Amino acid sequence: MATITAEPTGVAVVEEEHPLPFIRKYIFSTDHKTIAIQFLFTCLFFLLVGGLLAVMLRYQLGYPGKPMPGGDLLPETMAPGGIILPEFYISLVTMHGTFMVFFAIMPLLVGVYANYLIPLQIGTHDMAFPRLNMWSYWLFFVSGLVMLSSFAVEGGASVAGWTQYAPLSAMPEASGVYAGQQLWMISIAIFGFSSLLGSINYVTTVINLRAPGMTWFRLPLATWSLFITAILGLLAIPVLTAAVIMLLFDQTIGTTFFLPETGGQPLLWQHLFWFFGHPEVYILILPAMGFVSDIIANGSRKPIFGYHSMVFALISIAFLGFIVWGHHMFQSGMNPALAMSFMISTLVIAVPSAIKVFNWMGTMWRGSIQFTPHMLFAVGFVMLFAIGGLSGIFMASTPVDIYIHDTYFIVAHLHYVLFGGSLFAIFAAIYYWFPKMFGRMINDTMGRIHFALTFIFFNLVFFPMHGLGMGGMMRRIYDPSQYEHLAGMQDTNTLVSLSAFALYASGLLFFVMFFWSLFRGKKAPVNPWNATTLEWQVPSPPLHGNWTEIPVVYHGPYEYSHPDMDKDWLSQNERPDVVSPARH
Amino acid sequence: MDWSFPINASTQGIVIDNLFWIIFWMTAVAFVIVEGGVIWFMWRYRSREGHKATYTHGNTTAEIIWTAIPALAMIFLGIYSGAAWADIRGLDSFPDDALTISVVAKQFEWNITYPGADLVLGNGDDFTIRNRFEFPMGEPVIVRLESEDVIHSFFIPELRVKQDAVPGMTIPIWFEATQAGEFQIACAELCGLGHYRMRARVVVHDRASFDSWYRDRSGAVQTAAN
Amino acid sequence: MTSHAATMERGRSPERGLGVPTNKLGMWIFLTSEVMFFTGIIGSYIILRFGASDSWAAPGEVLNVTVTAVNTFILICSSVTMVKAFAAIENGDEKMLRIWLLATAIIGASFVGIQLFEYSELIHHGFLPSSGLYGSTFYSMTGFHGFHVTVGVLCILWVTLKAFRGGYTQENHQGVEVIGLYWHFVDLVWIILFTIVYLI
Amino acid sequence: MLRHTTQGWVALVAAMAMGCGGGDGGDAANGDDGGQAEVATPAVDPAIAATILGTVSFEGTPPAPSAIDMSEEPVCADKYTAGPPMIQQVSVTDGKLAHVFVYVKEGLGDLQFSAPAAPVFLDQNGCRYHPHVLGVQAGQDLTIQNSDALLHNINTQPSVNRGFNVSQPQAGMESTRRFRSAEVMIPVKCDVHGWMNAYIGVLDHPYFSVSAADGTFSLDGLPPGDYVIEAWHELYGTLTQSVTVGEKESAGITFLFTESMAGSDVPLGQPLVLGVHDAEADGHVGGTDRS
Repeated sequence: MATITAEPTGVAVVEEEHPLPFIRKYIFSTDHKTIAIQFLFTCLFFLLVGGLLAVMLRYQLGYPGKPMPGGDLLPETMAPGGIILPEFYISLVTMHGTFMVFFAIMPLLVGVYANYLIPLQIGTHDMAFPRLNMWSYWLFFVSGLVMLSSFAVEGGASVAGWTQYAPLSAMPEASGVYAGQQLWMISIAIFGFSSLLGSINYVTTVINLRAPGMTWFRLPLATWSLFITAILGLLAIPVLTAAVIMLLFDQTIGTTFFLPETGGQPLLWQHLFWFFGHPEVYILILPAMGFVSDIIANGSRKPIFGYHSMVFALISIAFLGFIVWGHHMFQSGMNPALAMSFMISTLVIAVPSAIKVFNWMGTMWRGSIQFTPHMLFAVGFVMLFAIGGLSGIFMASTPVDIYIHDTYFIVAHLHYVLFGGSLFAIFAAIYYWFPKMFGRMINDTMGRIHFALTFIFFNLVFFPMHGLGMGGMMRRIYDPSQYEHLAGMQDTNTLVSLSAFALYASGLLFFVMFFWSLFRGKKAPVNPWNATTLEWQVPSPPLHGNWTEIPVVYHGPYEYSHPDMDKDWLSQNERPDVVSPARH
Repeated sequence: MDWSFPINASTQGIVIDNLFWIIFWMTAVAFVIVEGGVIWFMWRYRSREGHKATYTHGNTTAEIIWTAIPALAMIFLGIYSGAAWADIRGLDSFPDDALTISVVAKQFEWNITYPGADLVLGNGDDFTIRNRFEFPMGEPVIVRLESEDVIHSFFIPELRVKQDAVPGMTIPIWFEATQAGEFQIACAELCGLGHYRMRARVVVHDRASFDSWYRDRSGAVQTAAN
Repeated sequence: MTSHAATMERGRSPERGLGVPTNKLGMWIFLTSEVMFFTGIIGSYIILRFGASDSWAAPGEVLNVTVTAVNTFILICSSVTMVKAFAAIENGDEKMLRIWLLATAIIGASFVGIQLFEYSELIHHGFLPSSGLYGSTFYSMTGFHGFHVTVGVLCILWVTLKAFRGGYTQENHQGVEVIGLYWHFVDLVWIILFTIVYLI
Repeated sequence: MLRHTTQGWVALVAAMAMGCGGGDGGDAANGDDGGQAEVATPAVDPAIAATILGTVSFEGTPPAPSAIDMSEEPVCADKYTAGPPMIQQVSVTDGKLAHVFVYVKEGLGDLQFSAPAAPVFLDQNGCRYHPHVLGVQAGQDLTIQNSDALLHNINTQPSVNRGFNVSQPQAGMESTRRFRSAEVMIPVKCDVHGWMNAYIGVLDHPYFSVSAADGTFSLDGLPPGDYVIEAWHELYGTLTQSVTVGEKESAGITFLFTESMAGSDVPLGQPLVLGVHDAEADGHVGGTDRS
């Protein structure tokens, strides 16, 4: 036993499957892996829907007032003769944001991967409360359907923007939308409850169910970030739920929380929304950072650079995330002195973000970088997130924000963070964990092509938007040609739109590849990426219950390229008497 | 393709544009370091046969350096921006004797109320013009912003002015135009289906032409009242 | 750390971490979230009230403080009975557990009943959720709380049912403890709400 | 070349888009709910039908019209070659008042009338509504047209029916809507052009008319009987008169509005219960139609 061996020790043995009826196994399953896969398919569907809405709204901006090909299939209240109406356009904008934030990105990060990874990475059988977990998914599913159904009701879907600024959202007579608006709120209230159930699970599981030896500072950063994210969700989302219910009351039973006639305060809505909304931004980016940390360490064959500072950066971003919400409201009429304090906390938050970027670069430095699709997407994440972070500094500076607030500069910024950031990380995660989830490999070449197309068209879509924003193009406008100062921008808008269509098409390519690999991909081995964390020690896909025997953890999560070893990875649960212990 | 600011025609625009370009150059340096670094590392440390990655868990000195530099940059930016913000929006930055005009936003128009011959709002000789905002250059103007229905945002790109108009609140802002010309007010906060077309004409006069315009208008109101 | 881990036995039950049982920990985490929910609502109340203090009637002018004070006392009593129930099962007294649980459920339900009676009186007198900010905040805050009490009563009934079936023993009575935590929390929230809505 | 391929993509993507979008929204749209049924037309025997003819007169000085500043909307301003368009709340020619909505308020008993198949048109031209006052039968199509190459929105604000607020960003666009219940009058406005307004009277019988420039109106095809006729004006409020018509008779009435009536109560959004067809009104208060 003195020799170094590649044999994983303490590995789960195949467990006897208890035969479960189909409906318990695949529909109302309590297995965290099945639930994660249910989330994955549902979210990918909503991702397609959200993207489609974006394609339509970009059509209007690229070819203002022209009939959209195929648009005449839409009902006359949306696009008579294929020409998108202004009210349908703002509905598209609203629902694109809503679907992407609440029903695609956030559940893709949390619903899918917190569910899938946490029990596997910490070495336990399942979540602490498997049944709550199942409810979490089904409530999410219902809330998504409710949101989708709002397109079909009289008056159409919500038009108040994904931020639902009151009083527009509370005054059907001003927006022209009645039931759609209420469905939005009902859906988000259900969503909030779903997310609460999930968060309770994730936090409890990480605190209480870690395998022996899985100390806090041996947790993989993916799990760390999902844990912090769950805490953020736990503290932020109830505030949204409360606010949304108040808004619903304003519409339905005549309360006046956000209606000014009787002393209600429209700005209160913004405070409540952004008190949720800014932590939400970090809910959308922290897990992405965690996945990318795992993947970059793996793809560079190096331990993550500055593991502890990565953890503390996560924690401080999360903490600061609760005191920066006012930076969304610099031009809202809030007291200017208050704006000043929000500016300072916002600038402070740039520091831990910078630490993370530099630590990823430090991880790549003198590594042995592999050009796998997941590594490419992870590196793409770092590059694009950096741009999004840097453009964020402009709007953090209150005077500059006077000009760029609510322009396309903001749109560019948020898409660099949420698409270039979160969605790239999600793609990276899908490529990285696909073999584990489905027991099949995705073709590397196809993945690289998908990456190249996505990366190029992403930048063609969103980089020019910085220019549009500098030119003063406002957000959510249906037809920029109505303004003299925007007259020269149609070319840019057309370029952006064409690239957006191509970006969507490359997304469709991904879907084809995804489903093809699901059925036709090569069989995946247990540990195709020679990774160190625990999920790679169980079969692909893992069996119900994950482990017959709970593993014991001896090492940190990123023991790559240890100089005393021939192979360049050391699993967290490899026995120290088998290999020399890591200096960690 | 036109990737630049519209012309600047206000005093605060000078500050804002300067600050924008300062941040631009700061971020440009960071951009080159990060993007250049990542691409260089991708090439330089690409996986090769027989080459093993360096085993290291980090370097405290390096981490302190790249914590301190952004921190210092942010402190600098915070101080600079804070001072500029206080000059533009601070409660004591408002001039005492400026022409005060009331702007009331509603779906989807801007109603501009001028203080009439006595130059004081609310004295009965005010006159209101729909979608037409005229004022003199070279002196500060205070706008008292209100909204009748939903939130709108008062945006004049060339003057680098933007402020939400919130129902139930009266929000004052001030600015000073540095050149005469015709611009547009745009609405920058989603306010409903006509949001994209909620625009108004802005005319910045020189003093003499403003006086004659204003005399015509306020005189007209007085005649009507008599 | 490493040596510690190495000495650990494999395959031990995974209940470790903070040393708090998982169900109880889950409830604590849920309650943190609930704290934020009520913080959102109470915070809004404070902001709205400061912004438009003339929308509020003087204490006792519209709301009947006496009845609600009695009701508050009733709710506090139910916390006491809940403590008694827990103490009973700690001592292995399953019979008293059932009695105290049932008492808690009944007292909790009567709290809700009195609140509904109060609502109907107020509505009868024309004080509605649409009666300005005062009505909006009053009904929302007490309503959200009433909803929590109702859910609590249902859960206690469930636990009581299980107690009658002998589901709890001196060794294993996490269910009682967990629902007790929730119940005390709801009670605590009410004391805050009673103070700021009725008394101030 | 690039353009070619990309447009191919556009078409492909959009086609997919529609495949989905159509499914989502299909139900929401489609102007008609087919069954807005042919209620059996009561036989008002044309052989015995009566007519009420009349004139609306005006005494006094109407408010002076003021010019509309359309300088920011050249598309509209250019349509007025003979001087700037005027806001004319009151249109008086030779002592006769136009834009008065005259209708049978009482006297039809429980007769029921089916909605005519032909639509009523409301045109937006030169940033004005044409006509300024119009009547439509409950359940009848109201077709709103945009003859201006710019954005108008049509924001109706009824109290009884469900309102709608739709936009027409281009010339040549049409929207068709219905009101389900009788309501006098429903104000219509365009939020983009604050001066634009119109009034729609919705009745569940066909006996209404709007006074022309010369003040005349006529209510044709009435069954013989006793009626209360009301005349509604947006500034001067309402006047009512009783009139009796026999078989094939033609009665003449005159309404006289005076300057002093300005500012009197102008009823808007009044539900009208004429006869007994409440079943529908009960069930569908507030529904236009599912369009």
